Amino acid sequence: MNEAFEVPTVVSFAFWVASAITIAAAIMVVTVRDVFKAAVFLAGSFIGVSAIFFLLNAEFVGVVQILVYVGAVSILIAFSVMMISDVSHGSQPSRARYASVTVSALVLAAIAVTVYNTEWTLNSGLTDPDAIAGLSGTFIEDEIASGEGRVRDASGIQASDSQVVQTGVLGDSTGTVGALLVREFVLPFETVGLVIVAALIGGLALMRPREGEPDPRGGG
Amino acid sequence: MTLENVLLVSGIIFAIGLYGVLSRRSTIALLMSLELLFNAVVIAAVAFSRFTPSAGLADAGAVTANEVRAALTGHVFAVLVISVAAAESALALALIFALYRAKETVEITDVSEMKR
Amino acid sequence: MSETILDSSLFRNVYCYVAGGSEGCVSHGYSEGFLPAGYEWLAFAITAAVLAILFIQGALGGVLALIWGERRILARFQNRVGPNRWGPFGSLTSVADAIKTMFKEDIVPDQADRFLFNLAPVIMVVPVLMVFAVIPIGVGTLVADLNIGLLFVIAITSASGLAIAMAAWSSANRIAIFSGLRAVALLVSYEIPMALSLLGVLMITGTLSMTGTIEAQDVPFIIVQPLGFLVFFLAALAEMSRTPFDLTEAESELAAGHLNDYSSMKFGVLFLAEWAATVAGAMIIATVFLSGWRGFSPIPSHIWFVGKVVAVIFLIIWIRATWPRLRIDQVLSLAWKGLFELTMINLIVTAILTAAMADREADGSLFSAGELWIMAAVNWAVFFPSVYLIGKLLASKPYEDDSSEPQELYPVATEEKAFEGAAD
Amino acid sequence: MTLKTEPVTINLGPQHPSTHGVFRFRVTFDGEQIADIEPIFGYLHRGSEKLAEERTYAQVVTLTDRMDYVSSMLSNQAYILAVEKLCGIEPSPRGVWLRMIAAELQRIASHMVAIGFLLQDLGTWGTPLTYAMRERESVLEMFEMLCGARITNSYLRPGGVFMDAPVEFLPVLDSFLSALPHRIDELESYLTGNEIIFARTKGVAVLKPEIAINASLTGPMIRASGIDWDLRHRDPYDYYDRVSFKRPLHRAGDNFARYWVRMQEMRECITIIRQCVEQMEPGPVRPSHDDVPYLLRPPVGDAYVAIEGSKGELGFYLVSDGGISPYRCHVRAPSFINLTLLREMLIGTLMGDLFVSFGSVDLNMGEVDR
Repeated sequence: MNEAFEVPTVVSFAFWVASAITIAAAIMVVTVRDVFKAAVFLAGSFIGVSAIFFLLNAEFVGVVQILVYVGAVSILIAFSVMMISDVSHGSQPSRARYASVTVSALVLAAIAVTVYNTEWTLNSGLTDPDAIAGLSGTFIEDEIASGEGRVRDASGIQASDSQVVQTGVLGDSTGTVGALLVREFVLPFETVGLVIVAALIGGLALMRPREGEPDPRGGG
Repeated sequence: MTLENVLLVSGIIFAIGLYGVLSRRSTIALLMSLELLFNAVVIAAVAFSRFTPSAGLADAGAVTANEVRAALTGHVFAVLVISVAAAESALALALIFALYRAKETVEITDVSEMKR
Repeated sequence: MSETILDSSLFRNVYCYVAGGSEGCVSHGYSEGFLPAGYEWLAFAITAAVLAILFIQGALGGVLALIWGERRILARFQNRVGPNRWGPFGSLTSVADAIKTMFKEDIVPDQADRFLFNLAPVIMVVPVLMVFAVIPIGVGTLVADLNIGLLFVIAITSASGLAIAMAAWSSANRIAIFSGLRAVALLVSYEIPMALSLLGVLMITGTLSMTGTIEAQDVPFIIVQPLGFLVFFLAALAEMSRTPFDLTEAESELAAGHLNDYSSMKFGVLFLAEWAATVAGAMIIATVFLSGWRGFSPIPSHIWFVGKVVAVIFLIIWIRATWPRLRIDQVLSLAWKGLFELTMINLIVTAILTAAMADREADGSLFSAGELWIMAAVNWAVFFPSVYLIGKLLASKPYEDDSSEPQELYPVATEEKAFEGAAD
Repeated sequence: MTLKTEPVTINLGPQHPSTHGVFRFRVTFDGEQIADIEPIFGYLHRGSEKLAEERTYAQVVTLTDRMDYVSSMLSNQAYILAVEKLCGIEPSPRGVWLRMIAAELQRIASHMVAIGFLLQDLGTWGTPLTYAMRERESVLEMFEMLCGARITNSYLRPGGVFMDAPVEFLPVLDSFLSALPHRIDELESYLTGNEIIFARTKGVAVLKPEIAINASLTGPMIRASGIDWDLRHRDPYDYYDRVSFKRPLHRAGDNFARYWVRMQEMRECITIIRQCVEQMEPGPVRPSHDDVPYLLRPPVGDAYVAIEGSKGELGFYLVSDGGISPYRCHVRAPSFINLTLLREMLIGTLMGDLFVSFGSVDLNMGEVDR
């Protein structure tokens, strides 16, 4: 074990609180009959998940989670519930409830067994001080532009003018995630853009006025 | 907070989502359960980023910047999954509206046309 | 994590006053504190509590001042006197109103969903107050200098749509539900131009931190990014649901929209959240586009910041006093057909300029003041034609045929008496 | 929005900030779009027509004040003209000029209220309203000089007016009339060029001329649809055949046209009043009590007189059985008749247009319900 990756007690405690909130809200989402209430609990669950992201040093993902899920998805679901009054009367669980519980429990058991029986390679097993500094300390990089430069622990070195002391990628993930998205993962990134455009066009095509229906006034 | 614990939480949320997908009849509730599944997967991805080193780091030898950055691959995947999930939910809601327009219902059991 | 929070000097001041001794404080010249070693977490909690109370009180005071100021300024626009009875120039009127609101009866409608009905004001007010934590109101005076400050602000404010939807739905009132539907459509639409307009600023500063954004503004970004400012300002008006985008509580249509069924302090909290959102929005505009607390030296930075915020708020009130409200379809088409295109133009131009001049300056900033002025010149050259074109595109169509044009008939009434005694 | 969603029926009013009193819509919305609309009124019904049967002809004047309380002079005028026709009274010239001045001033005040509240409905938070109300206030102050009352004037009498204008009245009137064009310009520069007002009002709630005629719309409503119908011109009463004025017409028939027509008509009111002041000569303001007694007993018969009220053709139909009070008094209230097209105007428009169109009709619940 090395100290750099040790989780402080406060963070650990906060994680359990966030997890409890998330799980409780998630259970409410799948059990509560009022679909609008379910959407609100879904938002609560999303916020809990984003708190977990923050505790896992993934600030960017956490903020994106709030922005996309709380700010858009759960609001759109609430919007749909308001528009379709059919669902506002409540949604009955189907007769396959017990079978569903069984399947879910089995899946959970499988996950738990797999998780606890696997020998994970952990960050806390790292010994190279440069690698540890690159992840959670401060480091200096030789050739910034290429990305192939050697990473050195900055804690003991006096940085020269040309060198930039960077925070470890787990300490300040936002810039690195951005760089990864447009360098190594540019192809998936563009693909996702295409997917979103396709979804946009698909949504418009589904919602466009049909033949014979009155043309709505204005845009929107 | 260890990797196992985070993965367990992720698994629990996945199981809850799975239960929702299997048991709910309303398509909107179904969509919400699907989002829970997505979230479970994203938590796992980010947890792996936080707790496990990327391939190059565990080996001996010089550490390059790319190897260090590769530790955040999980974050990148999380962002991609969230983006796709947003597109998916928008499209799903459009489908639900189309369904409601055509059938006047959003209950999934009422729209099984193939059975008849 | 605690290191980044400690970096903001306000937090450090309070924390070190309480805790003393610890490593980060000694290096900054603090000696003993009240608490023995090992109780840093308690110091942390105390500091957080103190700052939270301080900032919430600050926000509350700002809101009360804003309400009074808005009423006075609106009155001035409308040839009226405005509140002038309670306190000097009526400045205590808002306090009196707040006290009156507190003592009113708390009514929950019979058909309301109590859980959501009670939860909605909380969901509404918490994100807005959280925004205040990341805004530097003077040199080093902020609670938390998050490295994702700007994104945090955009993300956290997006929750208000959910709160309005909750308030609307739980009231079991159809007029309120209209308000909720409008709020959702409006907020989701305007989040996109809002976030995209900040992207131009982001390209120039290279940081999401509020402090970094201010430090990069050798030239205020309202000059460097005119399109970005225009779009962000309009989108912020929409997010705060201020005129001309105040559709959620369009008084002449929906009475008070989602606020219809709220009374007493729940109404007060919802109301507070909306006005606090206005203050927060003005603060963000002042920070991102008006170079925040920067100014000339004899005047302290806090005064500069407050002055800029007041200027933005005055502009907002001016708009409220003079502009009519847009219709929902016009609001949405403005977002998608107008502001979205403008941000795209802004992004393309800024990206080209950034790429052309991207080299780190000696002082560590991405662009020198001279380069910012070049950017400003190009951006203003783009600003006028693009705003003109988009404006032409969105402008209301003139009447199609000439016959629709108005006319005035001249003949004297007696000369052309076509009908004889129609009344007999 | 073309989502085929469940229509929502909402009661807007009678307690609603922009129903101009106590009016009630039962609106069925499909999304934001109005699918069906049913106007429901009667919340301000006070039985004025029935009450008139219990009062003498002179007392009924006070009832007419309270019908259209934002243009009571015009209600007075219509009623008085009907009484004069019923009894065959020849009015005094100075009284007629004075009541024409009063009527045109009232028209300015009424149009100011209409425009102010139309823009209030557009969401301007009262600024144009306060500007418009300032002009109305000047008019009301002049009414106070004329008769001592501001709103419920009861200024007119059979054969003329209650009393002559005080000596201070004409200078005040003159300064008001010279200031008013600038005030109207000010209001217009603030409003007529405003893009948001264009966008909100142009092409909304269009009334075709044929429909407008079929529904017997009158006043600014029909002139905004391009029909040159002004009773002051078509069927001159009082001395309107001795004054010349323009009749602003707009052919679009939408909310903007109705706003524009009212705006221009106020300018014409100024020229009419100036001509009245020029042609007015000294003399009695009403016939002596020997000719027209307090207690009128008109001969058996009936009379209908319609004037161009601020909202349209305002007609009074009086039936006399030879007694001291009317046997029957019926009012053709323009607000009421103009409301009949609300359904045709509003179906298919959005919720935001509902109250703007409603405001552009310029109705007064006191007159609709009577």
